Amino acid sequence: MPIWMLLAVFFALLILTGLTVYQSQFDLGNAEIWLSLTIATVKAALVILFFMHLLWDKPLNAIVILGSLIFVALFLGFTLMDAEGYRENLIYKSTVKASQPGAKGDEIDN
Amino acid sequence: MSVADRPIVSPASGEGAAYPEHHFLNHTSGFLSWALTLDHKRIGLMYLVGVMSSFALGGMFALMIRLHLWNFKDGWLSNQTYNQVFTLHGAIMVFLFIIPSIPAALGNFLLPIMLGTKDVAFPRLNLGSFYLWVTGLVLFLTALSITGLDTGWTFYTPYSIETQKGGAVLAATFGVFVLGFSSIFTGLNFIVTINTMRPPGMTWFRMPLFLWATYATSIIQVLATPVLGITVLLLSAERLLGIGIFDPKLNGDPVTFQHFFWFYSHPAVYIMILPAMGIISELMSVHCHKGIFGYRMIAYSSVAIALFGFLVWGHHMFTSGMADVTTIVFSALTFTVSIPSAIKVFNWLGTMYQGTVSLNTPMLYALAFIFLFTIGGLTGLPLGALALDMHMHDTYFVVAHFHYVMMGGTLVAFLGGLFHWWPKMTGKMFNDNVGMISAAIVFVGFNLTFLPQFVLGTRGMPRRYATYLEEFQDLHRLSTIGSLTLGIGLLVALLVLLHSLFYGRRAPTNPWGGATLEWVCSSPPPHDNFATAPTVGDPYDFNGIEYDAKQGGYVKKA
Amino acid sequence: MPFILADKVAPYAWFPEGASSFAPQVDYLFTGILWICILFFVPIVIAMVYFMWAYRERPGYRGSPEALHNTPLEITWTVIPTAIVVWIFWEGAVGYLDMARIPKGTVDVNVTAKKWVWSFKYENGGENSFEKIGTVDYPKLVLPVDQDIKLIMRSEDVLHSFFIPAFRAKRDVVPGRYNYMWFHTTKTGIYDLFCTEYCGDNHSNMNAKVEVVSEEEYKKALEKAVQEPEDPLERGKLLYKRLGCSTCHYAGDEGANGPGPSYNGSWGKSVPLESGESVQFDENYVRESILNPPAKKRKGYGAASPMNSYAGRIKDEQIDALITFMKSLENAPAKTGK
Amino acid sequence: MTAIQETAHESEHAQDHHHDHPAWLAHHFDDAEQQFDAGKLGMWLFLVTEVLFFSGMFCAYSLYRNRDPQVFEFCSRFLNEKLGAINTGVLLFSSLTMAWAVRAAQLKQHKLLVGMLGATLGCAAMFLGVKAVEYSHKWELGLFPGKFYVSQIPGAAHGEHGYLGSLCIVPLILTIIAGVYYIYSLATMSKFHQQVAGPILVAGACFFGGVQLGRILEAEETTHHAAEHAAHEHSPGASHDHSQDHSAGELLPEKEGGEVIALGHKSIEDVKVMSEELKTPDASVNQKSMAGLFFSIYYCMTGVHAVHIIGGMLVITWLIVKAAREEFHDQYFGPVDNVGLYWHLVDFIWIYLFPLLYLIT
Repeated sequence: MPIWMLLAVFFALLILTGLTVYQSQFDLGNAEIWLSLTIATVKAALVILFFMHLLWDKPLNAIVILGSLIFVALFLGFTLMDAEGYRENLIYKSTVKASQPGAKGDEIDN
Repeated sequence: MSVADRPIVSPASGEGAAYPEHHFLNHTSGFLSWALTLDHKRIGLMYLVGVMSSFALGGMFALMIRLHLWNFKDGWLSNQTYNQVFTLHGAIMVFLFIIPSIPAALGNFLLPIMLGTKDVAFPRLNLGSFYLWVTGLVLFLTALSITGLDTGWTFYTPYSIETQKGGAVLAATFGVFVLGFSSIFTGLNFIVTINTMRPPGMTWFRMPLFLWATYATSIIQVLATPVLGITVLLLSAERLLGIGIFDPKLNGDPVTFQHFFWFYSHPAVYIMILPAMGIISELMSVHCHKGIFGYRMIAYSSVAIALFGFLVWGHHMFTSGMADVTTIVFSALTFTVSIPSAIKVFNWLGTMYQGTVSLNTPMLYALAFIFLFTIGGLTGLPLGALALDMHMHDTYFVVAHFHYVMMGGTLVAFLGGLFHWWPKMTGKMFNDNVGMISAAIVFVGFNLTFLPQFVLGTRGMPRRYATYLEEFQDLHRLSTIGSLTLGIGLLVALLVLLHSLFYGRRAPTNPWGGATLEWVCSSPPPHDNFATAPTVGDPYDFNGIEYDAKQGGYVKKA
Repeated sequence: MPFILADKVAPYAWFPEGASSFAPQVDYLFTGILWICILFFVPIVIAMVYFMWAYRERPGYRGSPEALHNTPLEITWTVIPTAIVVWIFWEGAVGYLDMARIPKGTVDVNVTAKKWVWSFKYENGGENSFEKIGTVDYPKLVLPVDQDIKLIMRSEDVLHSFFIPAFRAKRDVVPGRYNYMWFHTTKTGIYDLFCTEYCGDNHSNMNAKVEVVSEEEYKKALEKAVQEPEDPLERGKLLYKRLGCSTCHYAGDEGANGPGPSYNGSWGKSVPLESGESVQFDENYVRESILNPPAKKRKGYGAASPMNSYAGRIKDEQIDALITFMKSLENAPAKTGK
Repeated sequence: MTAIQETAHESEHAQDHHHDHPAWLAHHFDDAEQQFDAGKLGMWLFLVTEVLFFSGMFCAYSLYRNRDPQVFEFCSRFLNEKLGAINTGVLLFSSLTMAWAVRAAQLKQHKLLVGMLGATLGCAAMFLGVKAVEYSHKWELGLFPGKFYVSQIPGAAHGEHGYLGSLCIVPLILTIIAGVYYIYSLATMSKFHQQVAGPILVAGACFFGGVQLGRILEAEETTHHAAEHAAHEHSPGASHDHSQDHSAGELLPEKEGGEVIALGHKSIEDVKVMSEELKTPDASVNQKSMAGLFFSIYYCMTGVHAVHIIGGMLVITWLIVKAAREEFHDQYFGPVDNVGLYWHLVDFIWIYLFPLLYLIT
């Protein structure tokens, strides 16, 4: 890999880091996490494709690493989906809301 | 006619197959030549000794459990001891025996030979994983001896955070961590070997089905086991630093632990059963002397099982209060795994059809496998059906179900494979008649042990109970009698094998008539397996493989 | 077969007698799946044994070495099982949704699980009583017949699981959250209740009985439940069981073979501590041990399962009642339970 | 890039001395290409296990962030984003030097190779130095994981506990040893030893450079924070929280510093109900079960990452030794390549950790 390319990738990474720090100063609400994750993903892609030479590597290796991300997504996806579903039942939430049916009769003797 | 009945021609007399004067067993000698060996065959044999010893230990605990449950109360162990015993039984059997049994012991020995290479891709890593396994064993024994682990093999939080057996939990979780990496490196090694080292002619669809199964297993090992690693690491941190991620007292969530744990441990079930299915595919075709029925379907179904296996972990948690949507999705996905398993059973039967069935020890074990695994698989159906699982979850029905799959499946296949490749590994023939008796005793004992447990389970007997209601006592006693029978059967099998080491006759190159590459190199194989890359043909082409009385085994006739 | 499928207690086969509206549904599904399994299993075994015999290796017989392949057959044995499992999934999911969707207008019961006792609190604030069956004192949950019952479940320590086989109903009790379950009672009688999630030393003793009674009897039971005994000693005895002390500490001639020290013959005496010191077994010591158990551990109990603090879960007068009970055991024989 | 190369660990494994094989080709491989492909695929598979290993912690992170976003917002204020950004830059630079090292190995630029590896090692050390400042600063504020979290008003109490000093002991000893080794190499005039000792000594210096850099930036941040917190302390939530802690804990044992040990859910719930009513997120999250949980996740993620950095430093040191022996050439640079892959993965993970932990607003 020619030196200019190494340096170009490095400076692109630095600029993106600056960008992500800069954007974090604005309150963008929910969009913020997605924006910073997108920037991180672009950076990660640069590292993988150029520094790790995946662009020139055998396709099998690319399949291997990208395949693993699918399994990570499965793992996170199902677990989060479930956590979202039972959130209402968590005791500290339901105590706060007090609208939770049934929770009322369960006060502890005090 | 079994092999033992055939006329024996001693190769020593100068006739018959060339018994190799020089092979991997006597290639070098001395303790260090084994302890530092990079030869996959020796590493496989060391694993074999290791996993069999662990199995003996785990089996001892199993008998302790069964004997304790002879009476419905006042068994000979205290509740506390009983809890430790069943925990260690589970943990040792799962982490030290079943997971490494077929891939690490038989797989290590066979994979390079079946593939036609000299060794696995990373021989040193291979030795490294063996020593990681040994470290894991030592840590487990430490957990056993310091206080006795009592969390159940699943380490469910918050019990594992609260229990007084803190040292034991730490030792055991660290042991699991280390064993996990042992398993990862084995899988990694196998994937690389199969991907990059196939000799000319060995295309994907000329690989023996055992290799397909091992490959599928390795994928799971590499993808799922790291999650177990981080899970037990977080659990150790929970104990040491009180990080609270799984601790409800600190607002952590114990169900999260279950998600983490089962993301590994369900696919781990397929780490256990897939290689067993691979062995059965080999055994069925070789001992029926007939090409395997539906080769591609079996190969694809192995990979399908491995991948679907990642989607179903939630079925261990149906009653834990998961969200309804998640529960239903997991139930639906669970059933997808049953189809490829069913396909395999049908294919094995198809292989027998119009073949030439040799009834010998490995074949009897293979047939026992089909019987037991079918029961194990079918009893998974009521457990996958949500409404029924509400009743059956955490009862003896589940206990019986997974013993049918793991023990009736994996262990029986492991024994079948062990008998099948024993002549290749040691160069000695065992007494086939006594071997068949052992298979019969194991079969009867196994069913006697676990069939009653299905009934116990549907009637509501919860698992992990040290004492129980009197009404369950008869069935429990039946099960205990069965377990003793099973123990005797296994002991007979062990004695047959040990006997052969000292008194067995020398094994021919191809005692069963197999067509895969391991039956081309001598028994035992030479140090480098193949001096030059072997000619690779169809692994299930039995044309012209004929019994040759002179050699005492099969030879390929043109 | 009769030996396996019949029972000393009730003449049932696979399942205990059903007593909730879920039972017929679950039993029907199980029977259906059982027949499907038999329909698969029996032909498989027959084929296996037949092939084993018909194609056995024998002089003069030589089977074909060629691999067979039959695509229509393979498709058939893929499609048929698929259709069948879709049906099983559907039935199971429908049944599950029925169990998960809690109807309106239920009779609510608060269930608290702790090592190793179940406690139940009725809608009127009354708590469960105990009933001795054989040698064991079971917590008893009284429920009205022909009603939708909703359970609001909470755990104070580790995972437990609430299981009534006769109702075909089970749900884990998870610390840190409420789990809910419901069922519709259909039959009066006394049923077993088990904890099915491993929870430590006395997991297998964490049982209870559920008594389903008529509406009138249920009302009576509710009235009785709110009346706690006036007499401090009686009250102390009840609390000893209700708060779960009996699962670890032997007292009088009751209690489990638990990990804690016995109350018998201790009151007023000086007892040795794990730290090497000793302490007077008096009001202060008892109070401290209830609110902050690890502070002064008795000698020989350092490695026992830890007792959780009752701080915030127990009233002062309840502590007093327990103290009265312990005082009454001043001269009880100093033995431990089995 | 796709030239035929060999991996190092197999090359030494020619135990049978087949004379038809070159020394660097393991006897069980047919040819160099096969050996290279095997090594590379093995490395990628190892990276897959690393990705899944970290995925567990990312899962915990998303779970709890999703559940209590206010906790994450509150707590990330105590992470110094300047330090995080500096560390990101340092790691990115080390990735650059690592990639350059691979190039140097292929081109037989031995001196450049040693230099690049040394630069990578130095960056890694500097990263750890900054990290040491970050950790010790948090410990001094009582920002420990989980149950050790001390819920004072963070920023208010500044005890000097000497955490930083303790963290520096091991690096200091290692640097001194490296210094002695360097003097020895000068004395013996061994070029090889000088090439090995030099980078290690520089790395040691970089660690302390990182510490110094971290301290300067942290000091700036602290003055800023202290001002911010002076304002917070006047808010009703903060003071109320403290008193409530005590009343709820009447019967509870107290730990040093008046911190209540939460024994059941009750005390946790109480505090939560109270704080929710007061609508002051600071008060409700500033406790073991909330902020403590965040710091658990923070320490787990960055700690495991730091362990990977240390592991990487060990293998880079090993590479420097080999490079100083001039072992690598255009036919043989597999080890540099594979260690490079590992190092970039460590960088890769930090690329996600930085915005997820430091940049939450």
